[in-house]
Amino acid sequence: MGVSIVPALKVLKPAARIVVVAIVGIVVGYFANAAFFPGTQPAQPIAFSHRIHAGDNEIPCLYCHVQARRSISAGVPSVNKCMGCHREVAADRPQVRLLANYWENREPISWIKVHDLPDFVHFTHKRHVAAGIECQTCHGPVETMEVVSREAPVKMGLCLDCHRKNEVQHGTDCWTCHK
Amino acid sequence: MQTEERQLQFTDIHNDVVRSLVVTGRKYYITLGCAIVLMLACFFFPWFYQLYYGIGAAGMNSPTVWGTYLASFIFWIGLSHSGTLLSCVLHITNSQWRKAMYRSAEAMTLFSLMVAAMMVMVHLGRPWFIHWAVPYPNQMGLWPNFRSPLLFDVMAITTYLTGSSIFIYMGSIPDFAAVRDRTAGWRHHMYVLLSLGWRGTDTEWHRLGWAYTFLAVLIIPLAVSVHSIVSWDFAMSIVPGLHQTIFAPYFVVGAIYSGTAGIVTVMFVLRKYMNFEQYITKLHFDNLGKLLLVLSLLWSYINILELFTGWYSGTSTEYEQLKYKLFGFYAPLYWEMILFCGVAPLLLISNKFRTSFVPMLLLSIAINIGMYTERFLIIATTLSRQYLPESWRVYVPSLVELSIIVGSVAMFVTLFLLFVKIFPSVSIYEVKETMKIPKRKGIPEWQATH
Amino acid sequence: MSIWDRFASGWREFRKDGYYEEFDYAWTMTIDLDRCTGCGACVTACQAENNIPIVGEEQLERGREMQWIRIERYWEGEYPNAKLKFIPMLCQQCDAAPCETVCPVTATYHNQDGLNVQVYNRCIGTRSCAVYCPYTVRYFNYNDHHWDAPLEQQLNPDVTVREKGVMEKCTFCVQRIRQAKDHAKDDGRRRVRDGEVQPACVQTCPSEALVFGDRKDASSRVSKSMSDARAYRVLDELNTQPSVVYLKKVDADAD
Amino acid sequence: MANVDRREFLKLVGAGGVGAGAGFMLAESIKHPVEYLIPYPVPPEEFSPGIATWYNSVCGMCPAGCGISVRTREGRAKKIEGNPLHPVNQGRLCALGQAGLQVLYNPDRLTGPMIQSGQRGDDKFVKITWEDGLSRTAERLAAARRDGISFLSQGVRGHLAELFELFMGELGSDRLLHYDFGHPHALYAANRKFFGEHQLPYYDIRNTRYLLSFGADYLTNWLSPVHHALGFGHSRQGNDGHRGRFVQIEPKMSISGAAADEWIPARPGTEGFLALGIAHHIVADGRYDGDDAGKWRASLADWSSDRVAGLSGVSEETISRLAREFAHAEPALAIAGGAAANHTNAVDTLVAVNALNYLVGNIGKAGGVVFNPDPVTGGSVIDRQANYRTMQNLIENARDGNIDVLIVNNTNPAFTLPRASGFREALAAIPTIVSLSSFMDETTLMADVLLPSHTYLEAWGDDMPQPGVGFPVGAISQPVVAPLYNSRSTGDIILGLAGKLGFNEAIPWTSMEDFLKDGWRQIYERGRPESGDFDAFWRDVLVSGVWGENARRDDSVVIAPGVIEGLAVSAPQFSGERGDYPFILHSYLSTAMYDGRGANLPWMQELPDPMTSIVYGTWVEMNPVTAKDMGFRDGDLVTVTSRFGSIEAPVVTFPAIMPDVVAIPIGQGHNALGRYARNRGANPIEILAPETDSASGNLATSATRVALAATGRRAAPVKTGGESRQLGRGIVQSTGGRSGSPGHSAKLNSIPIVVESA
Repeated sequence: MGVSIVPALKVLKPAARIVVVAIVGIVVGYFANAAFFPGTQPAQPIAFSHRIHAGDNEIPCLYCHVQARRSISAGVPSVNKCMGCHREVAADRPQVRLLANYWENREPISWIKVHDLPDFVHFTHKRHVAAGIECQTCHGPVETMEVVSREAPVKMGLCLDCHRKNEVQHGTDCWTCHK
Repeated sequence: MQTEERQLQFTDIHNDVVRSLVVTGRKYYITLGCAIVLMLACFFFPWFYQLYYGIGAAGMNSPTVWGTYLASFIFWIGLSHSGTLLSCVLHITNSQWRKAMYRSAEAMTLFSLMVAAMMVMVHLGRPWFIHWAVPYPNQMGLWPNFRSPLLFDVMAITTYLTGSSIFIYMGSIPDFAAVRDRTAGWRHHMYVLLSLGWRGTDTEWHRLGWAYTFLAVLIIPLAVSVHSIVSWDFAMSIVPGLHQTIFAPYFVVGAIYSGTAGIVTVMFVLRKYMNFEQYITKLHFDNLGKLLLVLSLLWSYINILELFTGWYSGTSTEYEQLKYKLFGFYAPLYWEMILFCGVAPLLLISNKFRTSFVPMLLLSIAINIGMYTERFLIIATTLSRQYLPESWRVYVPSLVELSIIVGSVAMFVTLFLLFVKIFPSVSIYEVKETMKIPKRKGIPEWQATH
Repeated sequence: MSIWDRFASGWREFRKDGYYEEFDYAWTMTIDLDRCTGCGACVTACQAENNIPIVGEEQLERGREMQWIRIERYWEGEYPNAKLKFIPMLCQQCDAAPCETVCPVTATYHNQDGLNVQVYNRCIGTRSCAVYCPYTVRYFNYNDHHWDAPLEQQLNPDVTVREKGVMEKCTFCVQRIRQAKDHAKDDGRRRVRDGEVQPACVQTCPSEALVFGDRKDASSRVSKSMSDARAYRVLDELNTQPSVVYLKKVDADAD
Repeated sequence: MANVDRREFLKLVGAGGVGAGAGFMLAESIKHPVEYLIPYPVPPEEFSPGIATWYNSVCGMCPAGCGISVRTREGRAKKIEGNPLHPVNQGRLCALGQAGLQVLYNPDRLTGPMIQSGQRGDDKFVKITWEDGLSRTAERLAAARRDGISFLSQGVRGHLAELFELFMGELGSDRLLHYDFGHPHALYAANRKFFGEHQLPYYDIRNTRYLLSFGADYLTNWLSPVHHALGFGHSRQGNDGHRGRFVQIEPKMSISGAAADEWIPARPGTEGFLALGIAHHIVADGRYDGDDAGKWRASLADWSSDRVAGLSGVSEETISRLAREFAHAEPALAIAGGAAANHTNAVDTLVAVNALNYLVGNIGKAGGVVFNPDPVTGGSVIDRQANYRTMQNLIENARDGNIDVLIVNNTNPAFTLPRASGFREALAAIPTIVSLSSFMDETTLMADVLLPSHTYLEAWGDDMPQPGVGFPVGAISQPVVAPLYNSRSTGDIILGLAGKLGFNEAIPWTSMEDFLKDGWRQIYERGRPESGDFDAFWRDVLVSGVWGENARRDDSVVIAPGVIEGLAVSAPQFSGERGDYPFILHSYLSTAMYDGRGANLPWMQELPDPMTSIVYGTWVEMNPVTAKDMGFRDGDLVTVTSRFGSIEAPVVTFPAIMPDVVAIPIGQGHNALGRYARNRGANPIEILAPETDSASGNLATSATRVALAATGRRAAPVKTGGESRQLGRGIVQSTGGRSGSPGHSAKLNSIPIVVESA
């Protein structure tokens, strides 16, 4: 009649093993999903390349996203605006033809949002542009991206750190950003 | 009962207790099954429905935004005060009669605390964010509100839960060892683990005794503080009828009161269905009866005091609240409470009553019903009579709420049934201490003494 | 700055004396009961501005109305000398708010504008703030509300739609205040002008019973009307120090 | 890990697999849903996402004609506020006006033209195209007899009214009627009779010091409630020094009654006597010193206060006190409306009230009665307003088969006419009914062709508020959002029909907008020989949303000859014997739903009735004592029976109503009009007796007697309020003194105020 707990532990070993393996499995599965199907880089209706526009041709962000200067939302350029250049420029490229189709049918393009904030967040581009914050601070190096993907984790932590770093007036008051 | 005349032997204790753990009849399984089914059907199903639909599934309204969930919460917290607190006090005062019943009493503490915690989850509007009430570093740079009595609650209860679980576990280590040595198979392994390799050397006994007493002393103030803090959830508001300095003692007394009644109930059950007639005796019921009597008098005193404050304040708010409580919509419940918790316990004056089992059982149950009513009234009668008369509205619990009350009881029973099969529900070694040393041939006096 | 320091400093900040004097603004509303006709325009205006759900008859029957500003009515006397007096009741934005102390997760607190903040996405629904509020002006989302299409097209994009299990209440139309500050910044002004921002109820009140403004600015309309001899605050004896000031009704028969 | 046998291994693999799967699903389940970002192909000018655009327009919820400015975001209307520039509401708006958004976005709107596919009334319709719908209607119109065409519209003003005139003129039919339940016919008649005035005067509540209101609920529904509320507020606390005093005389306390300093219950229908009694006093005391004082004294001789007291149940001293106060206060103003203007002697009553105004000499004075100039356009609408008699006439014609086509525009007589009028039956006799309504209301339910019109937030139009505010005012209503559905503006529909019928030379316009512009060009060029820049003017009017002209009337008081001699008030007639029908039914326009048009707006359904805090439903208000005597408790369901029918509603004891009067709000009791309105409450209009006021042909809605009987059932109305007594808690505090003079510091405990330096 041993009183040592070691043999008892031995008995539990297989069960313990299974549990451990299962937990490891869960972790692996979770991160596998996050890694291979992040959903931060959706396929857009038109394979629009920011690298070509903002990168190679150095078109300023605010040229197309003109709203960002004066509105809470940066907005995406209207089909009309795109056609403004693309009537001449690169009119023969397949993707641009696709655009032209949209234009001829007066059909809106349903882009998929890459950077999307929860509905209870009040974020105004205007103020941040006015404060001279680079678009890249939150959107990442878009001008280098063929397909836009969410680089920075657009979460409360990001906002707070920046607000604290720059000592924004009442930058940490809930009602500054939450509505 | 001639069984009590019979001279108990140490081995009897071992055998009885181990039997209670190992030998399991069909009755037990049936009860356990019923309890589990009831728990699932009456607690978890309605709760999940409520999670899906929203708190609207309950009967609460504006301004009565709290309801039976919180009442149940207080009730279970209250019930938890029976065990550990009582057993600590008695341990320190070194009263012998405690020893047969304290284990199950402490178990009650544990389980009622767990059920209480569940009631909090049920009460919350968005329980999936409960972790925000816990202080931990996070990217939101946010902390819980340390001014909030509710937060005190969270802390007090967790501490109490930890304390009392350690207490009960430590107390039963020698018994685990004892059972370990009398079982085989998986049970043996289990008890090997649980007994942490207890050998029963003098050092071990000494350390156990010391630590045990130490914890006992530690837990008493804790227990008192827990229910004081629960009372602050209410007393710290400025709601007429809740904003009272008497509330902390009121709640503590009420808690011990309902707890003690709870013990009586449980002991009756153990005695009857686990055949512990020899260990749980008239003596215990007698003593607990006396305790109950004292507590009920205290309770009545505080109640009268509460009414007095209301009347004496002379303000319309307090006065209306008082009127409402005594003669308003909930008046029948109020008088039921007075009958069960204030009047009926006076029977305990008679020795005969205290020492007769069934009446004690009925009384204890009555008391706990009364105490639940009290907790319900504390919420219902005050919140529905807030400051602005235009917002007055009566609150009636919904079916979901009622079934969750039933379900919570089922949950408690389930836990307890599992407990009696894992823990020696009567402390083997302490019962032995109460017994006089058996004289046996061949064993010299000095050897038999401890 | 370690987390602990941050927490401690926040705590010190809160404990400091003269906490209230350091507000940027002290938004205040006065309600002239002698002007108020109880018509209920403010109620609907508030519903329209703040996405207040359509509760439905069944829920109203269970006593779960949602009106951040409501009209309370009090009768005096009996026929033929019966009198009916109205009083609009909304969150009093107390400077010493009982609701703020009790929330375990700081979902409600006092911010630098003297506003009693309610952060919907932080709320876990203990409902204790509603219990502690002596004015019963906090409303709980007992279930998810929905708008029959296309009614949802009216919803105000500047205000969240609250989900089930969340407490909500009058915000003094913080979205309008936010916008006014935004404009002020655009014009390079440090402060919002008096009358530049008005909550929906104040804006619409047909008898101009409601006045809104910053009481730190002594020249503002609200400061003037606060200094009227008729000024009083509901349940003042509780010393919650509301930011909503009422002006007594003038009634010849009153003492 | 050495000793892993095969079974063990499989177990492990299984565990791992299951775990991984679970983890994957977990991550999947907490992913953010995909959202889209869809730009315009061609963005409209002045549109930018995230920035609100405001449009000025005109409120179409009630006949007051307030100016509104609508906030739109991303092309959707978000909020309606009053237009600060509009002289009528000056930036303010009532609850009903706020709820206009729910008219626009109502889930029960008609989405396109339809035709009746089943029996009338059983709500079976099939969609058709506009082309089809218009030509069908045009055919019917062409085929119809000239005078067999009847056009029944809600009260519209401005150019739309002109268009109707033109259209009907071309059709050659004179059966153009504007019908509103609440239209103050008696008031018009009385003013015509007393002053010979065609338009209503402007009652200057703002500047008056003493308002004597005979039953006029001027704060809720009488004429222009928002404007009156503004005036009320100003008169109360707006000007330092003095505070206006308000007296309300009515059988059941209305909102205005609650707001008044003094509420005096007078027997229903005897308000006129009271007015004369007061007038008698004034003249007798020699307060009036006009040269025709003798005539007055003579004609008022037999209205001594003791007699009037006997008739009206108001004590003699009260009458004399009122007379004194009224005569002393300068200026004082007397108005009458509501129940007082809906008895069989309404015109007499209102004339008597006018006499009061005349006697204290407040005509044309600030704080008195100010005459309005004719509106710049559509002034003749008044003559088109259908009173009960004209409706009766229409109904008889319909019964006799003289009506071939009936066009109904957004008015709902099937709901707002008593059952006894036989309107619904008459509809059956009309071969073709065309409805232009935007909703499936009771009348539209009977229509054969549905040509749904825009809501007022989608359509072009204009409005000349009546009564005006003393000078000509016009406001243009422009579309604030793109049309939601396949509906058209009323004007366009009419123009479309005109086109189909080939009225091109008389009605050349193709769109309401053009018609409107031309109309306003005329207004612009009036008295302007050289043609200026009309487009600039047009833009200005659109931006400001309102146009005004400083053309006030002179103050010369002309009272029509013979009124003084003819001054008398006949006794009110009631339908039903006191014995069988002990109560007088006082049905009033509800705060939220007006005449029932608000019943399909959830906000209005959930707006607690200010007096009782009841939402959703109808109720019967009774004096507590009477209720007790009859053994009724709050919430007992009772049948209210008149000679012409009965309805069911729960009893609500109401402290401020006369013992022999029961009051029921109008607005509920629809059997159509969408999910929010249908089968809810009861409609008191149904059981009204077809009594009319002979002088104005107005339906005497207060002339019905009813009996109450318990049903034994209970149906407690849903209330948002609890106990409505203060219990001495000082929640609503009052002061006896006059308005506190500024500068006084209030008794507030320490509100922290830090005064900014400069």
